[in-house]
Amino acid sequence: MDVVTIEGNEYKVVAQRPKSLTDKPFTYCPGCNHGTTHKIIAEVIDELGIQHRCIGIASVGCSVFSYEFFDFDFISVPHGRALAVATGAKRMRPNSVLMTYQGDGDLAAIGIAETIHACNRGERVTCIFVNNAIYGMTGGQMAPTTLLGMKTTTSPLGRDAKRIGWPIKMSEMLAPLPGAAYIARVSMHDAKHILKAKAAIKKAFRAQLEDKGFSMVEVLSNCNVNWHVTPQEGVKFVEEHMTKNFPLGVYKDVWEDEKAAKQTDKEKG
Amino acid sequence: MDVVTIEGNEYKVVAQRPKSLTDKPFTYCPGCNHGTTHKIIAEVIDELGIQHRCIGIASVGCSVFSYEFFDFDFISVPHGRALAVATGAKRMRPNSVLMTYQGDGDLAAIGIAETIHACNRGERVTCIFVNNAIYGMTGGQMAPTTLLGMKTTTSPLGRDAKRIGWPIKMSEMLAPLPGAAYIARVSMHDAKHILKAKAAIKKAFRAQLEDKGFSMVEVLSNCNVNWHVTPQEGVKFVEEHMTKNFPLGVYKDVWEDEKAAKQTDKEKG
Amino acid sequence: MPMIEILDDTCKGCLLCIPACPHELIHNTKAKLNKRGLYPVEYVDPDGKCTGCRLCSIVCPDAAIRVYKEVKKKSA
Amino acid sequence: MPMIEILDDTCKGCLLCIPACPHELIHNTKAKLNKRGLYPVEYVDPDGKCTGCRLCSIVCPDAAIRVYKEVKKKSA
Amino acid sequence: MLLEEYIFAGFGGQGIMTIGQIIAYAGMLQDFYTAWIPSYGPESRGGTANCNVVISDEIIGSPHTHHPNGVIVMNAPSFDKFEPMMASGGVLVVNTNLSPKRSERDDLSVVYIPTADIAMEIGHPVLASVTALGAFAAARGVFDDAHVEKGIDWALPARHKDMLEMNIKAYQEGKKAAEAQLKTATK
Amino acid sequence: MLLEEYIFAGFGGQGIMTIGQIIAYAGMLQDFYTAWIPSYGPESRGGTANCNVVISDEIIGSPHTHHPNGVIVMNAPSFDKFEPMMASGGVLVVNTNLSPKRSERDDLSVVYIPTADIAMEIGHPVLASVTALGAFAAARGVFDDAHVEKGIDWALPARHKDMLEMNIKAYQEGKKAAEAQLKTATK
Amino acid sequence: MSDERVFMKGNHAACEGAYRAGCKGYFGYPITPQNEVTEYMSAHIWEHGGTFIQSESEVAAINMVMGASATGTRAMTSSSSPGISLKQEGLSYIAMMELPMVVMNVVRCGPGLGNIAPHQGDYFQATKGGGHGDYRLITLAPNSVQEMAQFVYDAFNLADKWRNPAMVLTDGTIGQMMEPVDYTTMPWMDPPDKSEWQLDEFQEGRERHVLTSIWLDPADMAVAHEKLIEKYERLKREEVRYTEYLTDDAEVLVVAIGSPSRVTHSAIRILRQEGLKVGLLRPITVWPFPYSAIREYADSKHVKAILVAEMNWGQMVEDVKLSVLGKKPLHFVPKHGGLTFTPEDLTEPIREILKNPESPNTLWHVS
Amino acid sequence: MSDERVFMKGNHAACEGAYRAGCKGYFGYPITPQNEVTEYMSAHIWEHGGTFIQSESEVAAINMVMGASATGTRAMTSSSSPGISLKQEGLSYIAMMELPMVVMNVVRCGPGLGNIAPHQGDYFQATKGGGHGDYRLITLAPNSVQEMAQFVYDAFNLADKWRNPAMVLTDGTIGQMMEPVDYTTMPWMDPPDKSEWQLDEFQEGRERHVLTSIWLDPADMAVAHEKLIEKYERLKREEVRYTEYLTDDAEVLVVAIGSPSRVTHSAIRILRQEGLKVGLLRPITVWPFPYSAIREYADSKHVKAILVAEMNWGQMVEDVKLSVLGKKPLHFVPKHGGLTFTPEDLTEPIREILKNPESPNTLWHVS
Ligand SMILES: Cc1ncc(C[n+]2csc(CCOP(=O)(O)OP(=O)(O)O)c2C)c(N)n1
Ligand SMILES: Cc1ncc(C[n+]2csc(CCOP(=O)(O)OP(=O)(O)O)c2C)c(N)n1
Ligand code: SF4
Ligand code: SF4
Ligand code: SF4
Ligand code: SF4
Ligand code: SF4
Ligand code: SF4
Ligand SMILES: [Mg+2]
Ligand SMILES: [Mg+2]
Repeated sequence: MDVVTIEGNEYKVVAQRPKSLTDKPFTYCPGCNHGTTHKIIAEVIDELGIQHRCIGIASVGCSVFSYEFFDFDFISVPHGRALAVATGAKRMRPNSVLMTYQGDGDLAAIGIAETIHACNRGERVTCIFVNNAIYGMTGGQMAPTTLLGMKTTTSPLGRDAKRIGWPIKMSEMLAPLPGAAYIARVSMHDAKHILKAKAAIKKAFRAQLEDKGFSMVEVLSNCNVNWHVTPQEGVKFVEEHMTKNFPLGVYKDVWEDEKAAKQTDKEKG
Repeated sequence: MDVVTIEGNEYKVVAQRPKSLTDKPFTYCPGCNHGTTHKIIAEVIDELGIQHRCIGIASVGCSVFSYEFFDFDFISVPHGRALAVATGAKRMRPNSVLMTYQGDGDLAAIGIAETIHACNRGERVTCIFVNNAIYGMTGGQMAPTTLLGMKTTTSPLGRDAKRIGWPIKMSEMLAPLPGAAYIARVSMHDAKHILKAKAAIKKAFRAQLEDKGFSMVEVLSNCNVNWHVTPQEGVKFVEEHMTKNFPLGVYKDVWEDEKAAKQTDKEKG
Repeated sequence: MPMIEILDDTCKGCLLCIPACPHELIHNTKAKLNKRGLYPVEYVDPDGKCTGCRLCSIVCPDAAIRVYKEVKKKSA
Repeated sequence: MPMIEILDDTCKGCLLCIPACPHELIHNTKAKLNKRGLYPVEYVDPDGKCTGCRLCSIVCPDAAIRVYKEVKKKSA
Repeated sequence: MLLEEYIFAGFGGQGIMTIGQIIAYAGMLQDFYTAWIPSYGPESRGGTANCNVVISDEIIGSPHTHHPNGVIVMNAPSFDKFEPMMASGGVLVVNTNLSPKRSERDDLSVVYIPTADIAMEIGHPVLASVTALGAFAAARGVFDDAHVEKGIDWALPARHKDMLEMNIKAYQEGKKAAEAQLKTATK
Repeated sequence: MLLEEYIFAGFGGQGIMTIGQIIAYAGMLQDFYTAWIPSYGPESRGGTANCNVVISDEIIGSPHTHHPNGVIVMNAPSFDKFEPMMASGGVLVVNTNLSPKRSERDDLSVVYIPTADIAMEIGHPVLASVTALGAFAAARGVFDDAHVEKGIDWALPARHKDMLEMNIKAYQEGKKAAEAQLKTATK
Repeated sequence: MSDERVFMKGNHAACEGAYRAGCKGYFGYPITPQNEVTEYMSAHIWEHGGTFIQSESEVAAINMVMGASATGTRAMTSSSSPGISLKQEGLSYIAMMELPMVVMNVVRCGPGLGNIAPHQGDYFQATKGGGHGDYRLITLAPNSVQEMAQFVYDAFNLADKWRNPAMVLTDGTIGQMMEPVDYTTMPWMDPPDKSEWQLDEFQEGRERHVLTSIWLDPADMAVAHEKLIEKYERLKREEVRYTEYLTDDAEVLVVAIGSPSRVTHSAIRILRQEGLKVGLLRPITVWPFPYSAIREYADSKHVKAILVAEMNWGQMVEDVKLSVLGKKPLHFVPKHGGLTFTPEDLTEPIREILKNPESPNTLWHVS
Repeated sequence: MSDERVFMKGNHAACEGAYRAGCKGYFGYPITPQNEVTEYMSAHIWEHGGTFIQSESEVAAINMVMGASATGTRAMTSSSSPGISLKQEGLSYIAMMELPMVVMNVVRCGPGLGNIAPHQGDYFQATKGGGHGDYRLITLAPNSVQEMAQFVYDAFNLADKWRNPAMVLTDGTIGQMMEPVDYTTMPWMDPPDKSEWQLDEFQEGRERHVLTSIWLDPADMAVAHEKLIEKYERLKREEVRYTEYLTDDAEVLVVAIGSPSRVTHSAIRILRQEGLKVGLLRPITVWPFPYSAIREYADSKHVKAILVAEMNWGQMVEDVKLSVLGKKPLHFVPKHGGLTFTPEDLTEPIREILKNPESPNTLWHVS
């Protein structure tokens, strides 16, 4: 841990910008949880000591420039195809640690086929899925995860299930696939939940490092700007509405399953 | 019912080619359940009296020429996109009855995004999904539904989960989506099951006619030719192996759900 | 008496109807080639055992079996 | 005594850290514009109440808060 | 030949796009050819937003301008970016609330307006941009108030029509503030 | 100049493709240019399957042939389709087990072989096509047995190498049957 | 809306053109710089009795339009470059099935993700067939907000007239800018009757309708091909459209479309003031392309050289070369990266060409 | 495999060429007429230390190849026409990121589903950029089974040499046919070192590697564009390949690729026997295209006319026209629907052209 001297006193720095981030300030809007998510991912990577084994896949969305913020090898890929690209890279370099960073439009709309099939194949990659219930980058259009009644630039009267369907729950959809090793949904709305999110992300990388299969962490995030609220109102909305529609929790945990299986074996045996 | 005179006696015809089929003989391989499925669909359409309201969507697979066999309006569309096409047509002509007829490659591989999103939007269309665990038309490649261990031309040593994932269970995946009105898995392996399948298909069309939402019947079928067995061995394989991996049953029934909801209301009220 | 008819040129000789008939009335005789160059099955029911149960027809993928039932003569 | 530092030019003035601090040590003073043209928040802790709990830093989307803890002097 | 080429710039959400549209609309009412175009970045995130306006009595070629003769800057980064690009003789309006610098060019006519302060006085921070527009109209002197005010009406969404009067007030206050400065300057 | 152009046709799964490849392979061993191409329909379903073989002492243009001088038909629809296309002087082998018709052309040399019967006698229905090939080789007279037999060996997948002798037997029986007929014909 | 001029964005005007043409279905996926289309459609198409779906992807969108058009209704989609690439398979099917529909490409800068600035890198894709097989889109290239509305309107009519997909090919500048629009040339209309082939409910008596693009037998497919080709040849004879500006005496003929054609206009004004004889031929249809019109200028006495200005590495210039066939020197001025032309980008080289028609600085070469 | 000749299918030989070039990743989706590639790869690539995935779609496949190539390994995909249309967005990204990789298109008959017979309707898509933006694929056109292996092998080398995607463009006939192949010209090789840019594990000390296709600022993007363009211009100077057959004295020069070029060979043999002077120029690279080579013939004294034979409505003939530039009459003989040429299809018109070089029956026109 870094130690600095301030006004004659020695201090250790107990919180600062993690090493796996570059020095470039985030270009996200003030209060945007993309930043928070970047930060905890980088902390996890620092803690696991895998910075130089990581290959990041930047998807198209507000995080399109994530490759400028994370300090390891990166590729920026077509909208929705991050998990296909990750598959190709991981199969060629099984020792690399593959991370995709994707928004809800990217992962659940245009890229849902790639998402489901990568998970079903049990690709050893880690997917960070930032669900902010909207298309941030393009200016606030409806996402597959937009809540019912929510107004967006393409659902100006609020999302109406009969016309345009229901918010899609990706964690619930993927968890039953046998290729999934770890699937969790976390939230960014306060410090406690951010810490939980970090723990989940660490587990997701561990699933990859231990060759268990596909891992995904769905991160409920704000997009104040396109929700037309302040950052504080934004995280409040995440807490009050997003988590109600998208229940937090671990949807698949291969270690728990293995334990349970062993238990059953023992009981049987 | 038709009445004919044979050797002086009057007979009524109690089983014959349904009206909603053209006279063109099927070009499927001997014993192929695509034919069986066509037949019962046509019977259902006859019984519901909707032949001239139907628009069929022929997908790409062995059934690519289904439009030559069904006697109503039809369009042949790109591989995997049947449900997107059906969506466009149904939205423009809500009084038409839309049917897609799709194989497992078409619906669960290249077209899985269109499948999930059409279901999630609750499109009022009926999807007949012929799951024969293989790509029939192109000569027997692995399908997303190919069973573990099954040899195909692209999994010559048998499907190996670790390399290429697990057989995908579409009915289970779609049923939890709120847009789904009726989802059932049926089998073609004997007369009893064929009759059940027919009942399910009828319900699926009813879901559309009653504007309930998306309906799909997954039909477990043989492909003797690419399984390299006789038709009889084929249907046996469906009975013994396919139904074990893909359990038969009704996965979503909007009428049952409505009944249950009413019941709960009553109990509460 | 009920009976069935195999449409010879439609039948593809897949043989699925044979085990479907509870009375074993359908046979793979290979007696003739049809115009597709395939051997249609044959319905052989000298004792009139057919019940018109339609099971054979239901399993036929090619709708190659017609099932007939005698029309009940009204009080003749 | 623990303390924090707001990196003025990194801070975007989102104000998320303010409710995060249990001791209300961070304030939206709008005292100065940073070089992005935004108002960074200010850390005001005259009484040394900061516990170094890091909650402010955890919620900061821009990693604009450094948290320091004094190094325990070994038996000095 | 009339050829007006403007850039209005600031943060996204400051109303910069709208005042550009208003002035272009006023130009149309005055029977000029008129075109407006935004800098359409990944709009909502960081940086400056700006729009270009071209008004002419001949068919307009490019709606983009590289040497504007009229500029409004609502924040500091915009000042830094656009002030140097301006054509000689142009008019520059600076929002002093968020852009403290002074122009060192002597070939421009510059007015410094605390638009946020004026807007708050009238009653709503969102009026800052229209205040700036008032100042700009005064300094540029090409537009009839009646046309600009029609433009303000046109630009206000139905649900905000109750704000029309406040907007016109802000426009007028901006004008006044500029006129005062310009008078001083010419004195 | 040598220019052999063949079509071998029948149901899918009858081994038609393989015998085409065997004869093309034999051609290669005899140092000819040689090409084989299937009619690659939605293969497995209905109708007839066929392949084209071209063997020449000059570079081969198209591997497709429209006027073959050698044809094997293993079923009736193939007879109907390809017999009329044949070049004058060509050799036609007809599998009488599934193709009962007789050719009415007098410019062809035709042999009628009950290939399924012969195959069953030898021990396996799958041998019908090689039997037909034997008849064809006899009638066409371009190939050394040694080369064709090498071709048969090459075409047999490793897991079926135990069938090699039976295949060669079938080839020879087909040859014999054809030779007998040809002798009668020339008598 | 009244017949007065309204001040609108190009992307919005395109929607208004569609409404007036009787478009009842819009299916699309957001992408800059044409998000306004998706947004405007989602807000307003209902007022015109139509339906909007934000599809799960561009691939889904083009196939939804396929379904909608198959029922005989007017339907469209729009996107920008990467999204248009994803529609190529669908367009190929639609063309072979002879389904009328409209697709708009508000081109951004590629390849890849590129950026969202205006560009013209998709000219080849639009005009030579980006999808597989021999097919063509009737392709109109607006250069103003007025034309955005008008050409979408026209595209629907051409599409129905020819039973062929039509594309409106424009660039980010035209989509994003606002200008006055006058809708009097676009009366509200009912689309033509398509009951002869559309998929719909029907009464006993009519033949069933089948739309397909597969003919397994090459001989049958060849018939289908030849029918298509005959249509295309007729289109080439009957539907070529272009405008001319001061071309009668032009010594340098500029050929440009989209926003560069506007800048060309400015450049020509400047040069004419200097007494220099420069004119503009602007193709309206880039497919079918006005080969003969340009060739006539190449054959004319007054034209000394021809210049093409494109925001790309040289695409339309190949079509111009196919017109000019070496009869006059052909020059090319490109603009890369999403940068836009200024009049000076054109006046400079044109002055030089007038001095030396073979001026090597801008001379175009293919090989 | 020994260095003896083996008798193989074109699609299989392509795989063997890939293995010898050190290809370690194949990602693809089945489609006729190139299913054999998917099948052969799934069976054999493991023996060469590689990996096969049958992807969920063609879109996924091209993106898997993107990922694989990004790590510095040699990887490929293949498909046929509709599947290639779906890869256009991915190809555009790959080109802009300058990732070397190989894609093979065994063209079938389009548009739409069309049929599975051989065709050449995807020439424009391959050579002019079917995806969005200005990019080019190095495109090789084999006409034999031997070349299927060789050109895939060469494509990998060219792709790495130029850091550019390369396409092998062939037709169903060449993919499906079997011929003898000799692999001695394709020694087993290790791909070149790409540690300078590849994504991989690394030690403290090396800079991180980033692959991207986005430059938000047009000025930056313009730099990226110009770098690409410069590369393409060099490619055009350095990599044009073609073969000639009896062209030295030819009065009619035929230009053809793929299976039609084989039939042309036969036709020329027939005509030469009649004493008629006919030759064949067969482009090996269709991008970069041998414009100058053809132009030299157009300029030559002996050539009286040029004829292009394509299995389409006329695509490569436009490139030939750009070479010939009206210097000699240009003729075109098409074949539609998946029908294949016979030698008579060519001998007839050539005889006629020799009599009358302006023979109107086959004269090509663009406008
Ligand atoms: C093929 C394609 N289609 C559409 C787009 C435009 N586009 C860019 S980002 C985006 C959606 C972003 O939403 P999301 O994935 O939720 O990320 P967020 O910005 O909300 O973080 C879209 C539609 C594109 N770049 N490429
Ligand atoms: C875009 C595209 N990719 C691939 C194909 C080739 N193709 C045709 S049918 C098919 C798969 C058929 O399998 P399935 O959907 O399971 O239907 P089945 O034949 O088994 O009934 C494929 C891959 C195609 N026509 N289009
Ligand atoms: S638009 Fe929304 S998601 Fe994007 S950076 Fe801004 S707040 Fe974050
Ligand atoms: S290949 Fe299989 S699915 Fe296709 S028709 Fe034959 S048996 Fe049926
Ligand atoms: S109807 Fe029943 S009894 Fe009669 S033949 Fe058929 S299966 Fe047998
Ligand atoms: S089931 Fe039908 S097709 Fe099969 S053998 Fe019986 S009658 Fe013939
Ligand atoms: S570290 Fe804890 S106590 Fe100190 S300022 Fe931050 S939140 Fe407050
Ligand atoms: S959370 Fe960070 S960026 Fe936001 S106000 Fe606090 S220090 Fe500034
Ligand atoms: Mg989002
Ligand atoms: Mg299948």
